[in-house]
Amino acid sequence: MNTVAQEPGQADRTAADRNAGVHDELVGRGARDGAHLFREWFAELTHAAETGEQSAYVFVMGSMVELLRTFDMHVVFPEINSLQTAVRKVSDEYLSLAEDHGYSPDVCGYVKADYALQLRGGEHPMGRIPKPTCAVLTNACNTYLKWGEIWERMYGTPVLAIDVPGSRGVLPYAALPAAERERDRVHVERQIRELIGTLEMLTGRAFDIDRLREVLDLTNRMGRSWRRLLELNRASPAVFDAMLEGTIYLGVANALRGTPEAASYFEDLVEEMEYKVAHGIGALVDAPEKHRLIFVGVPCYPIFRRFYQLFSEWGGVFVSSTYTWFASGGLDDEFEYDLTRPVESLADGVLRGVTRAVDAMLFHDKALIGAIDEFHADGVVYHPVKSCRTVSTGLADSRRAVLEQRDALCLYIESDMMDKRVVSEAQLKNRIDAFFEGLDSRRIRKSRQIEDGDPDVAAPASPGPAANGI
Amino acid sequence: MESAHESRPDGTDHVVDPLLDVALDAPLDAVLSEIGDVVEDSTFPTVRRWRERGGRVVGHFQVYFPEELAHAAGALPVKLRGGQVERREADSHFGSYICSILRTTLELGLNGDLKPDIFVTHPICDAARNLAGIWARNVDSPAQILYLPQNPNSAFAAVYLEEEYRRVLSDIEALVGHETDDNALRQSIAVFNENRRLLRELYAIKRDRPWLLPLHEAYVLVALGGLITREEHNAVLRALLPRIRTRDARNRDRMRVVFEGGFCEQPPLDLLRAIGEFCYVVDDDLLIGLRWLLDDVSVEGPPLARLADAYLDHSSYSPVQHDTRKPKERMLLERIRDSHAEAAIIAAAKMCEPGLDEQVAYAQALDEAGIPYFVTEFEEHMTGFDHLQIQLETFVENLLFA
Amino acid sequence: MAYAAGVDVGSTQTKAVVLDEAGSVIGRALIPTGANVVAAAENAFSQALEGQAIADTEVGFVVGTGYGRYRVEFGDTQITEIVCHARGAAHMFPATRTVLDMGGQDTKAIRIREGGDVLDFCMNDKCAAGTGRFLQSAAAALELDLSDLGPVALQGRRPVPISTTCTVFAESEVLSWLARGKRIEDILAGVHRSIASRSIALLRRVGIEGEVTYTGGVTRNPAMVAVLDEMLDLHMNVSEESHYMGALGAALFALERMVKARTGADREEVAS
Amino acid sequence: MRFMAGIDIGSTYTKAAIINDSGELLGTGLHKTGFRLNEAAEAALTSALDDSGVLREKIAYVATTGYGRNQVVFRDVQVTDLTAQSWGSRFFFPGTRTVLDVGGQTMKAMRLDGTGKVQSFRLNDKCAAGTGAFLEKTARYLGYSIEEIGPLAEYSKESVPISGVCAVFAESEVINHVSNGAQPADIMHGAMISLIERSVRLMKRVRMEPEFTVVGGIARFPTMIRVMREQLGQDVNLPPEPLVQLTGAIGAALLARRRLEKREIDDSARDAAVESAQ
Repeated sequence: MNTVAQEPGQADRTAADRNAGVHDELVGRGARDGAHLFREWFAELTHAAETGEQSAYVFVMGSMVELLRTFDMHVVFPEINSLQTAVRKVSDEYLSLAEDHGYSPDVCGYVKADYALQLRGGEHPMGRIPKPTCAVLTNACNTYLKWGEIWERMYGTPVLAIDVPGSRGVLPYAALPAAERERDRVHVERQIRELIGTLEMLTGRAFDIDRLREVLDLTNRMGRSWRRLLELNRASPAVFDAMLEGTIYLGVANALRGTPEAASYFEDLVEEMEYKVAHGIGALVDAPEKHRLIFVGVPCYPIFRRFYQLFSEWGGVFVSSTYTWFASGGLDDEFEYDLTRPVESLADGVLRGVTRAVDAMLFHDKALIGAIDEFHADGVVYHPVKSCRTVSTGLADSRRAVLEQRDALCLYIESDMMDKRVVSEAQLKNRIDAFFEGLDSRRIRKSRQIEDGDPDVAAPASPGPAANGI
Repeated sequence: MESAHESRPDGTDHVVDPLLDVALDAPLDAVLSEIGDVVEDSTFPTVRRWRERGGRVVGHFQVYFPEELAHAAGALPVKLRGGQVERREADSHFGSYICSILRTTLELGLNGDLKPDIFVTHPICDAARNLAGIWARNVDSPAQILYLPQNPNSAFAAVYLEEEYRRVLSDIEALVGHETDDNALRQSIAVFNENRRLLRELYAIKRDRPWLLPLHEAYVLVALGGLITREEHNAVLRALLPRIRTRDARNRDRMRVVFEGGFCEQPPLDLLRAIGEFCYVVDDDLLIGLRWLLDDVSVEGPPLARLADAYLDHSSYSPVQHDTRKPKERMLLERIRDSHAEAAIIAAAKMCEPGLDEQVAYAQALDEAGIPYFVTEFEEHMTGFDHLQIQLETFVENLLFA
Repeated sequence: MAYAAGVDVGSTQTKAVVLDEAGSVIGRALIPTGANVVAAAENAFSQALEGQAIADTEVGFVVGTGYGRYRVEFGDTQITEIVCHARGAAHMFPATRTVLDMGGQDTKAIRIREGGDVLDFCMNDKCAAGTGRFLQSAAAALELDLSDLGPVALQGRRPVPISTTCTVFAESEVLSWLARGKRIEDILAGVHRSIASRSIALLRRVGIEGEVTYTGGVTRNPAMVAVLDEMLDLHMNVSEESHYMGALGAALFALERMVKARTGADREEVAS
Repeated sequence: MRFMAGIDIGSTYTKAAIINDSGELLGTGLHKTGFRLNEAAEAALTSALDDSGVLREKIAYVATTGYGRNQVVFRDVQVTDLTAQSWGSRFFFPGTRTVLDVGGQTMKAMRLDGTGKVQSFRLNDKCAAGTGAFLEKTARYLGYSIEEIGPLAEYSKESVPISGVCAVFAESEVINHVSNGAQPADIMHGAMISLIERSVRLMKRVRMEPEFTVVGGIARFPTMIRVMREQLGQDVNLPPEPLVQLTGAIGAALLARRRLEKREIDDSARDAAVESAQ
């Protein structure tokens, strides 16, 4: 495997003959612009909240953002609102408020944070969130439905559910007979046409199919860049951390899907990453890439930076994250909307997006094995969360399957994406340290197996103590 | 087993070889406690007997499955609801925050005690849907997801569900090796209509004369239906309901309560017993899947379409179905009103997202309606009930000492 | 003559092991960790050297492990107890491929290669349910000495089902069974069974292979060993020194570092 | 003159209280519980009798409470801690509307109506995260006795946020904080705040109303009561120091008196009460 860390000096050498100007302009631009776009988006939402413009609540898996844009509705992602409260270290305020109203500590933290957000009149660390004119959701996650019922009860919000059938259990969805998949697509299309009717009523305006074409085209553009972006991280060293930066990019991809801003943002991002690949600029700033990891699940937002450091300080980089697959609304799929038949194609896109997401849970092991090979990963980190049965139920089992088929070290750590009460940093660090000690020792064993063992491997360039000893 | 063998006018419940090895003419208390043992027996004797006769088993996970399909094909539909089994294997397949019924259902599949010839789950609970993938990786009997619609308010839901029923039926047909026709399906619907009628009678007893039928006894009588053929279940109910009605039991001063929260994972019998000692449970949602269809299903017209309509339009409610026509908190208030209950126990299985979410809306509705209630959590394998007991006692005391 | 040492600062006990260059144990100590973690590490270390004609300056390398590993202020480096237990077990029982360590707040299942490389490991995650601490609470509830727990439990014929595994509620569950008139030995048998089944879930998660070596303080509890053997249907390696396994592993690493240091290949430990 | 006894059989101590017809407290007794519950109850009652100078045969009615309430053979009636603590709280503070009972492992919140009837109540989940045990373990780990907790936290400059993780994991969390140079006083303070936050959440769940009365082990820590006053922005009643452990027993005794009166007024009082509630 070519995952052996590059020699320390290398990055510096390339740095020498690098045009500082271009470098400073490009490197880190994605993070900067992403944060900027995000702030702008929340500013718009705040404005909508104040002026009472119509907004639709949608979810990352199977969001029909494109359709809602054609009705010029603001789109609100309750999942993003909730995780932002954790990233900004106030989720506990929201969770407590919801639990004061009877929510169990064991249920989804996203739901609870949003419930509290509604009680607080949309007050949010990023601004103010408008009330829902309607909620558009799928059964990709049934908790979406329980969630929708909250607004239904609070405001009488119409909860417009699209029922998206998926895999029938034994085989990934794609393996179903074409006739069955077409039957599903038609079912989704019929519901979308019902949805269009409802939206026309709610907004008092007629559906404009050409507008839908434009929006779908923008998503197509963004999708191309998105796939290229993920693919670029196969480089060694990897050019971004899929768990840290990847999550920022994912936020933009979901929130601004179907806008010109997003389409060009990701084209710029690809430019940045291609530059980094060309100049061997890795994701880790102050340490060489030592271990290539795949992240499985949802990040630990309450200590997001620290969580990242627990890995990066050992030279671990997340080259890929399942989050950027199942939560990307199908962008990872080689699929583009057919602009000659937008509605039919939208139905197809929703069906593919949701079934891919659900399959990412049901047949997790299959997807991972592929990624381990493509990204030359030597470790997989499973992070099931208390909050989410949709993504967490199958992880312990898929881990067993992966271990049987690949010689990768798999770390299994449980905490939560919202609730710091179940995030015990000492416990996490202990497990993560042991994980890297194991990776280091296996690294050395491997290099010993190779007759002409690369000295740099055994040499203590590693921050890990075990590397020197075992 | 005389009463079980006796043929009935409608000819739907002539039981040749009963699966239930219990003498129904024995003293009633003894019969009911033996049935209780059968229901709690995690080696599933009735299913074993069915197998020994070469019968095929369709195992379906809670909440609802159209058992008529399996019945018409000549297979035994078995309700998978976990069980009182030592978890030796299953826990290593799950993380910490997963409900017990998933664990024990997989355990039974792994240890072979209840490994159906086909396993059918549904997508209406995220954990239950994921069980399909885990089952497929670890148990050598095919796993299957029946797509019960989550948009029952769509004009196309029924059409779609009918096609799903047809798809699952053809899988079952492949399993048993022969086709079924509409007449067979209508026959089955008739048998189940009779079963639904008898279960309604049973619940009428709970409601009108609860002292005749303690919670745990009513429960095992219903649960038995998920373990034997419906013809036999009908026969058992026919034999026992009259004897229960004429049972010699005293009406005690007890609170009339509704137990809500038993739609999927089931509380242990001892817990139901404990509740029964403090109050009369006059209605509940225990094993609601077996009582999901509220009215008779028409035997006219295309049977699968009729069954699909019934699931969507003539059905009970549960936290795992979102239907704008059935706001759950309002349905609960109706259940309390119709059963003349004075209080409610709002339970949920530990780690059950839908159940726990629903508790909030239920509690708020009950507060507004001024109906006393308490909220609690249970687990199918729990052994100590002091938590629940102390709450029930406090409940009762404050009527006593008022 | 130079020596190497390992100090394992656990949540309840602190252990130290001193090795000579030949790798044979020449001193060891076990003391309660108590409040002052730093002092505990120092005391265990000096106790391990007691009666030896060795000045602590002769100890060329010290590895700290356990939760308090960063509090071993005289330590040269730190290694997690997961890796140390694996190493110690592989040293004591070379055919070991699976290690079960039952500690104060952790239970660890570790799968290893020959020599002790960690292939995979799993630990109790959500809480300390099913760890050794559960036994302490049970003992406290029954006013029994921890060391009597096992022998009494072995008398149990009809183990009662223990559903609570929360170490804190162990006490009240045990007492409520007493209140319901159950016999102490049956209750304790149940307690051991419930802890064992938790550990077994972890073992199955990493997959049980080759010889299983049992480490940690609870190894001195005959009932726990018996229940695990019975439920796993195999015979685990247990030794008198099993509860020193973490410190031993740490000392073995220390010895290696010392040798390496001589060849000048060692470097600063920069982690965290 | 007749007398009534209330006995509270807790997991560590068994407490007894004797009152007279007019509800005056005459004597109290305390005895280690162990696991022979009936004997513990007997012993506690005896010392209460000695304390009050009342003769055993003068006791007309005995009510038991606590986890051993059903194991006392000579009881006339048993009641739960929730009911007993509510009545005990009203004995000291008649205006009590919300009662918080925090022991080592359990947390209970009750809301009472004007007559002392428990209208709504909540128990903590069967997980010790953030209960008293969490606090004790943190203290023990820092090397302080329970008694020292209060004074220690007084020295706190700023509190270290301690998340309510598993009570046992608290230890590794503490090591972590100490390693990062946090002061024991601040850690202790943080642990207290997380415990109080939990209690207040429980009270909110029963839709608390003033007056608030706090009973159980927590009442022994003035610091915590101060933190609670801050969090509630309300005053909080505390039973007088010497009787702080006896609220349950006293409440039980008062309920015994109530039962006795009822029985004398009308034997079918119980049925009447139930019907009136139907």
